[in-house]
Amino acid sequence: MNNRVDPNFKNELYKLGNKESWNDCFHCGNCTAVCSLTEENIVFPRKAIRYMQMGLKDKLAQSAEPWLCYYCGDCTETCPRDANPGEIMMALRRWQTVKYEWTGLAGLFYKSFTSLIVALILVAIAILTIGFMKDFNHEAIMHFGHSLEFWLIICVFSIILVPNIIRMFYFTVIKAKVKAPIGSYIAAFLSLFGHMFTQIKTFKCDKQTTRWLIHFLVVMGYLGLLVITVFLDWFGTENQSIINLGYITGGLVFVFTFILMISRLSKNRELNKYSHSTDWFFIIWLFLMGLTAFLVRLFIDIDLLTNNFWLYMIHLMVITQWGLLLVPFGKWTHFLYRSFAVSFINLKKASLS
Amino acid sequence: MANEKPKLKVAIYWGAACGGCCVSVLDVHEKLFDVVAAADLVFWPIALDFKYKDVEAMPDKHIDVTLYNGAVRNSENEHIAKLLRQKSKIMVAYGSCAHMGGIPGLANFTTKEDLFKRVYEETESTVNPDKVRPVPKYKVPEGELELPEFYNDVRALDQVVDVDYYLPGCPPQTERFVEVFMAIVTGAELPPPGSVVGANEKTLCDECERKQTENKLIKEFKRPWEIQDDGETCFLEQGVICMGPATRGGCGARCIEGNAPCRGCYGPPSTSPDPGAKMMSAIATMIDSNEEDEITTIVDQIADPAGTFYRFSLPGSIFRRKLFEKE
Amino acid sequence: MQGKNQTALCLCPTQNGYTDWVDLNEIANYASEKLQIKTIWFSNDLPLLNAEIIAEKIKQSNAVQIILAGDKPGFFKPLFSRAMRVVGLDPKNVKLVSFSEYGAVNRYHTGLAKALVACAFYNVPFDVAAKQPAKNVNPETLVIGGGIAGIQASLEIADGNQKVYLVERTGTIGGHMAMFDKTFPTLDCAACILTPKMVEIGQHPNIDLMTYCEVIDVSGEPGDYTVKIRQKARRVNLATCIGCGICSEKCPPNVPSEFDTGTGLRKSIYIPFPQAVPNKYLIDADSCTYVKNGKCGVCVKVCPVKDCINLDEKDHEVELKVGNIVVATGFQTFDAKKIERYGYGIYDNVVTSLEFERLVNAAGPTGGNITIRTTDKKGNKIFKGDSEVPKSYAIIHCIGSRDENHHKYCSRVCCMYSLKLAHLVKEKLPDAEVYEYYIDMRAFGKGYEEFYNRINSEGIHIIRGRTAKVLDKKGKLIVRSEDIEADKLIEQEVDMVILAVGLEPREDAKHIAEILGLSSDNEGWFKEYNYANDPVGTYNGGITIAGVCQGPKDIPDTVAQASAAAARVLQSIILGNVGAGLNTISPDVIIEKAKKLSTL
Amino acid sequence: MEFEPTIVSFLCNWCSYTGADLAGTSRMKYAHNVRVIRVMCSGRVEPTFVFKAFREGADGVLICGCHPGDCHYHEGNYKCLRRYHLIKKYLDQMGIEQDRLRLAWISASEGKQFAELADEMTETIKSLGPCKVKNVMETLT
Amino acid sequence: MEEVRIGVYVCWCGSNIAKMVDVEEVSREVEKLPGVVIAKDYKYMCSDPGQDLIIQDIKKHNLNRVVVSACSPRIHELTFRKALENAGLNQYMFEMANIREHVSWVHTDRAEATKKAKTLVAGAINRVKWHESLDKRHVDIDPATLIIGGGISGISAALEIANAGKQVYLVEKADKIGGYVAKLDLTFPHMYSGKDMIQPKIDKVMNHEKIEVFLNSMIDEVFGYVGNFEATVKAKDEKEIKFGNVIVATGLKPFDPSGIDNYQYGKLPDIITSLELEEMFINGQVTKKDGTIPKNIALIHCVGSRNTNYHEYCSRTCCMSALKYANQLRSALPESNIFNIYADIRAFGKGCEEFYTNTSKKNVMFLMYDQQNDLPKIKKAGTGDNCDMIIEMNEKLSGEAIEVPADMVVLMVGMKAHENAKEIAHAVGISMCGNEFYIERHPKLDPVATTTDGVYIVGTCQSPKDIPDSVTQANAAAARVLATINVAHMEVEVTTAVVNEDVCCGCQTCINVCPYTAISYDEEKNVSVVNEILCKGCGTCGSACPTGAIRSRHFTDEQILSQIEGLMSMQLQI
Repeated sequence: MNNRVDPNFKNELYKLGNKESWNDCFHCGNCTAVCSLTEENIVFPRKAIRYMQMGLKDKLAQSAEPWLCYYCGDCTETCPRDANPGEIMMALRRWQTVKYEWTGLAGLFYKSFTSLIVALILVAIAILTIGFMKDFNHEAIMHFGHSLEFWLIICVFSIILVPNIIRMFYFTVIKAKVKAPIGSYIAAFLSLFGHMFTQIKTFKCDKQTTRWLIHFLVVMGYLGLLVITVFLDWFGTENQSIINLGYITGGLVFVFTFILMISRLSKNRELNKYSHSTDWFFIIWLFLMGLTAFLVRLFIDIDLLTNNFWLYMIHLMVITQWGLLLVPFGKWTHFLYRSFAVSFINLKKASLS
Repeated sequence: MANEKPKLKVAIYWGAACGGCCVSVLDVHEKLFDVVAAADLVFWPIALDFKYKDVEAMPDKHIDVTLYNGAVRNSENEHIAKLLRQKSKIMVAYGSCAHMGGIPGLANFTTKEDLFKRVYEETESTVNPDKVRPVPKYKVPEGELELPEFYNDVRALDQVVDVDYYLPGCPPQTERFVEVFMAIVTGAELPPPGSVVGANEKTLCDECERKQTENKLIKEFKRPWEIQDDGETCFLEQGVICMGPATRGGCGARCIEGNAPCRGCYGPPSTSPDPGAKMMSAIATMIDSNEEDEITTIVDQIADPAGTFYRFSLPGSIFRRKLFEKE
Repeated sequence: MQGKNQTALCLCPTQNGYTDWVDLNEIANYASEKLQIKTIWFSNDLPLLNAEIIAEKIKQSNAVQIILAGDKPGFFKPLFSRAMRVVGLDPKNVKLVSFSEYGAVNRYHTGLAKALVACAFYNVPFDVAAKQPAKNVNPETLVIGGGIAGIQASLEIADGNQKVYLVERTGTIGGHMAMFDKTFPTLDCAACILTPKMVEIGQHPNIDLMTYCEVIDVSGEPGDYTVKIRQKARRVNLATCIGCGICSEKCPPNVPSEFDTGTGLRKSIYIPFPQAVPNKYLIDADSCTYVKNGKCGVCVKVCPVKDCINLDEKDHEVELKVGNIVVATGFQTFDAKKIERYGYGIYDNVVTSLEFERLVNAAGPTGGNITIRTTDKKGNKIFKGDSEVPKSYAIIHCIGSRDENHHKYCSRVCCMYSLKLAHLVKEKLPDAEVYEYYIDMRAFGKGYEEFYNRINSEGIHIIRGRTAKVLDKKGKLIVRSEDIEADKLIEQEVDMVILAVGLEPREDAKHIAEILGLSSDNEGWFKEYNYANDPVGTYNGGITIAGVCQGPKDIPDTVAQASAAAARVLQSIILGNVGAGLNTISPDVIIEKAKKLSTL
Repeated sequence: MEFEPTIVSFLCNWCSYTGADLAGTSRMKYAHNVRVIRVMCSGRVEPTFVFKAFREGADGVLICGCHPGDCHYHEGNYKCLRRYHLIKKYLDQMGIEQDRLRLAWISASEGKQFAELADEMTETIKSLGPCKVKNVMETLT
Repeated sequence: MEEVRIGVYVCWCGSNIAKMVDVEEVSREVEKLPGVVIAKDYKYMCSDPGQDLIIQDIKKHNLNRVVVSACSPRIHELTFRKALENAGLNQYMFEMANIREHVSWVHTDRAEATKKAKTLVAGAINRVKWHESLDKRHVDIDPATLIIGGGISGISAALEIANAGKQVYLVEKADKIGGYVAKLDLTFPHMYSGKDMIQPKIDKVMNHEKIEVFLNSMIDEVFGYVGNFEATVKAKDEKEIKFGNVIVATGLKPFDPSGIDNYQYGKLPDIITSLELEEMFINGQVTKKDGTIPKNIALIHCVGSRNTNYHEYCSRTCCMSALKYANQLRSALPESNIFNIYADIRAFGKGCEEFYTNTSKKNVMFLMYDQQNDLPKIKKAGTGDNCDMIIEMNEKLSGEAIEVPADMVVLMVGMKAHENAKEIAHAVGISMCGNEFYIERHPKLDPVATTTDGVYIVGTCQSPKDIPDSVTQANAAAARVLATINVAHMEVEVTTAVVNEDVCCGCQTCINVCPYTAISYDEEKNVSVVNEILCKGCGTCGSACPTGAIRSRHFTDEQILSQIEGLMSMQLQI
């Protein structure tokens, strides 16, 4: 029975976010209207909250709208019932991440802090084991590390992320009965990358410029770092401009993630008030990644790495944990889903017009 | 008994009227003996051969009672009315026409000109290619012929001369006439001049046999033939306009007994300054609607308010006649 | 009958997170020591999700009766009733003692709370035990506030042949109601029904009307209060002013009219509105040129009555002795500027409902023409009858009400007056488009639902969805809302936005409460003696409350309450005495009395 | 000299008379042609009054009552409304322009509306010219 | 008729009138009119010297009628009437011509204004000739009060009055007093105990020395008028009682939902009304008919309310009751799923919105439906459904057609007028709205009085309302009663209608016209009779009377017609 209401559905969701205010919404529609990103036929957060409250799982799985939310906090600040729609949207995104993710690991990690810790430790042990097997040979391990990164990306992408995106497409477009003309698919596809890298939509949010800038710089730093380490072999290259670029991107990543961490701790703004454990993992690992990469290259440049090889081991551990656990099953996917959601929503709009 | 007193001198005149009033006098049947015993008829053109000059010859106030029936329509009516007034002690406006203008008074809805046009030119049976009309003076070889002047307006008697008593009805109930007459004859104390006699102070409903309730709410006005009359329910409660509540009783509810609503020939009670206005007000109040559109629809069902509420009384009403542009 | 040791007491801590709440431990001590209750639980120690376990506990305690005491313990009662049932006991023996029912809401009221528990324990109704000794009453009554509530209460008492002093802060009685155009749901004009009452007040031999006065101090005791009143300098002699208005014609300054909520201007010497009672002029010292700098005095020169205007008049104090006081101080509307998103104070044509009320009023500044706001030469933002007429309107409900960020409560009247305003717009401008945005349509009163249905059929767009913001787009206003039933977001372009502002306690309500010793609730509304049982009494003997100062309500409810307050006053006058008031009676006295009356 | 009509008006005590008073207290200016007769309720106004006014030389008659639903006596104004329509029909039959009689709802706050109504009615009657009832009646033969 | 001697006084009102009206000319001209003995103008007629002038003239010139031409009679008619009284003249021998509000303040042409002023004064002079002395009349008020209905409203009103030491007769149809409130376990929004609230009041009423309670009793008909009513209480023994005021508090009747097909009430076992649920709470167990505990409980709001097929009005209390039940259910059955199926939540009372907010925090699912056009449908569940019933509905906040599982459905039935409402209305002579609730005298300013003086309506017989609102109304009516009792007599309108029995023909047209049922038909005399105590003097009957038998005192035909004549005669003279 897919249209049967289910009051217990919320219980499932409680683990994905702050549950205090989940029943409070009385559906005035303020959140939808105050949000600068809503459009005539693209309404959220209220609608998604409604599905959540009523336990209409299918409907929730079919809506890509939660991904359009950048959690600026306007809705929560102005909510007349303190129902915290922003946070509910965040939780719903987590739920959707779990829903799209086919292995079930995402769900496990989101709901169980312990399992994530265990997995992280297991990965760390695996890296240590490999290091041990390679006699902690610094050249061999760095070489191994480099190709591990490469294959990790390929595998995670093809085995986890691509199927998940396809699942997302299945839920939000096919099951939601979005029937868009072919031309709009192309347009949607083209718009995808722009959104992915710039998150240009954030600009429509009021008073969000700084936040966008930080976010943009982190994304740019992260992607830059990815390209530079994996494809341009930052740790191996002698090309000074690549090296410099690496420093910049690495620096961007850890400096700005640090700033983000501080603001999350201070909870000075609505969007910072509630942090799920996975938020912290994401941001800490990003920070560690940037910082360790930066330090590794620095140590290479000042010839300290050989004596401080543990640094690279840590970096490799962080990077593997990141690539193997946090990217496919954690908040990183938001980056992907969000971009695709914009395209899928465009399809929806095209089908409605 | 009556013989012991000098007989009353009585005059009866017929103005603009149908003659019914005179007939009503004749209708006294065997009471005629009492009447004749008590009175000398000194002037009664319909029944006895008196000339105007006979009247003119009488000294002033020679006649005890004049019963003037009919409205004042032309110069002759007016002249005789004034003449009789001069010669009479008591002037009685006898019947609806003298009282309020009566049926002839309905001519006040039109003008002399239109009447003449219709009568002398337009009626289906008229052949008058030269459009000849009556004129007051017409020269013939034998001399000048004189016709009374036909007035533009019909007037009630009291609009021409002072009237002492009104004896309403179209025609007045004979019994009422006899009562009044005998009262005068017996020298009973007369009501103050200007009174209506031979009719009740209360209106017709008081003597009406039909059942009266407070249920006078009208959603639709009906003509008498449009209802299934049970003979018992008040006409107004059946949506038929009945002038009963605003018309003096005394007629014996003749029309009602004939299952026809009252038309108002006995005229309004003394408390009514205008013969139709009170009834109009009452009837409108009975309309069972507060919605303007519905009210107008219901009002429109009264085809001819003026004719309905002033059937016998137009000249005696506040407005007396219809206004025309050229006036 | 339950013996003493067969009673279990369950104490329920506050659920509202009051920090300074009644001291439950003290009550627990009291119960165990003085009442010798053996079984005392704290509700938060109990498994409140399981009736069976509670039943087990009841069984263990041997109790046959349970007293649930604390902050609204009724919320737990069904559970305990069920548990009693499980044990096989009569669920009717679960007794409730709600501290807040009689205003025990903080630490200082612990004694009162004890008394409440004791009364329940001794099975004596609290009202019986707490019956205060009667005091002789002065038959004269003070009514504070000249709005409809004060008017009604005054007339009611005065018609009972008793003397009333009606004290009004402004220059005229009438209050908010006088400002309204029509009243829902019958749409009769407020002035038509109110002004006769006002005139009646002005002419009533038993009413001493004191306008432009403020109560500054109340002392004494129930039945015998001494009230100090500041008679603000009116500067016009009430007795001799003939209300001709020549002074006003010649008065130079123009200032925003309070009566017109600033939508129009008035002079410094003015009459609040043409039908004011008393229909006499007064001088507003704040704007009077003479009062400010000693120059002018034109009004004195043109006044046809000798010595009528005295520009140097000073405030003075008057003292009254009264037996009863009716408080009917009313409300103020929510300041829409507090919610910037709606653009009030930023965009000219965002108006409050009260301003709009004046705007549609035939006696208002525009003569009933709805127009846009303009700026006059002196920079006053006012409405003029010949300005442009807006063609489309948005009416936004719940401004400041039902909002955790502002007022949590529902203001009770806004839905209905908004519908009324929509109707008035449509009546004046049949071609106008009117959009109404609401959360829940609260058309609850007599004839209200019918009114709602009627308005709904008049071609007004009634949209479920709270407007979140009003934006400016080239002079037009954009109202952004979700249309929940149509499942879409709408950005409606309109010419004028009407904010249905809620009601809130007057700024000085707290001050008045202090003067009179009244309790207020969290929001600042005056606390009634008992929510359901006695909505007009207070904890102070001889002081009753009426109208919106007790909580938002519409006109009929206000009038009913005002009459109810008058009933209390008349009752005490007829009896010749008045109860002393709960706050003057010691909890120990109540407990003693309960003990004495107890059948245990 | 321009024709200055005389308009007799019947105002109910509770709404319309108060409204007319408000026009005064608000110093609104309007045509001087309206002469007011106060009745307690428009429901008191009956055809006789209207006819009498015309008969005595009024050029127009104005009746004002509370707005529908507002009547101080519940429904008096509806009774007036019913009569009004019948009177109008009768006037028409009697050759008197229907526009010479007018029924309007004026509430106690509608001083302005009353002033406007007075002006409007005066204009209407001016355009109709003098009412001839009185003259005609006095010269009947 | 005595000789008419009129004094006319034209006020300057400072310059208010004098500026635009030549007051001296006015007084000069009108002095010439027949009947006028003296005409004067004065600066301020309303001032004490002005009034003295009138009083002196009345004595000196033996005036028997006075016309003051000044401001609006709405302002100073009473002032001058008092002056006449002081001079020993009946106060109704006075007429005012309003030459300020209707002349000087609204016109700009002084000549025309003066002319108009003269006509108005002439009208007043002509009118006042027909004025007659009217004497203020009083009726005595019997201090006892009859209260019909012993629910919370009746009880509250009874106590309020009896506590002032005045006799009350309380007539209750049932065998005990307390009404519906006595059947409530808890009250919203504070969850206070209903029983604790009303029981002390019941005890007080039953033992009050000033209250005589008649149980199992009815009132057949109330005779008389304000201050002087009498009736027979029908019980086992009949008893005649006399009283001055009546408070009707007949209360409500719950809506019977069996007529709504969609809801299957009476057809499926665990569909109950709110009152049945209330009883379960009082008995401490909420169970299905089979004795088991329901897992899914749905509360459907607006049953029989806000729907033109049943009752268009809102029953005002059901939303809050439903929220209360949600709280009670949450407490009694912590594991249950609770669904509130509603249309609009109407939590308008003090503390009610907060109650709604708190309730929604208790894991209660709120589902919105269209109460007018699209009622939920209850059907029996299938075997695999894991519940007893399925409610099919279109949920408005999500736009989805959904199914709601239910093991128990509670129908929040609305309020109807009491079944005896009609009889009682007849008995005491009050009227009802279309839906059998009683009509108040004025919906805003007089919500407890009726058009029948001395008869008040309180509580849910007037319209649905909650406990505090009912209690408030009850107390309000008590105020009115106490005030009249305290004064002991009541002034009644003197400008009433009166029937001339010599003319009245008994057509009864007037009877329906009167909004105050002041006119009755005397069958014996065949005339209508005006009860002058009930009459408010609107004059509508006078205008409806086809015979002219009804005179509206102080607004008689003669007075008004003469005023018209006066207005117009002066007009032509000028």
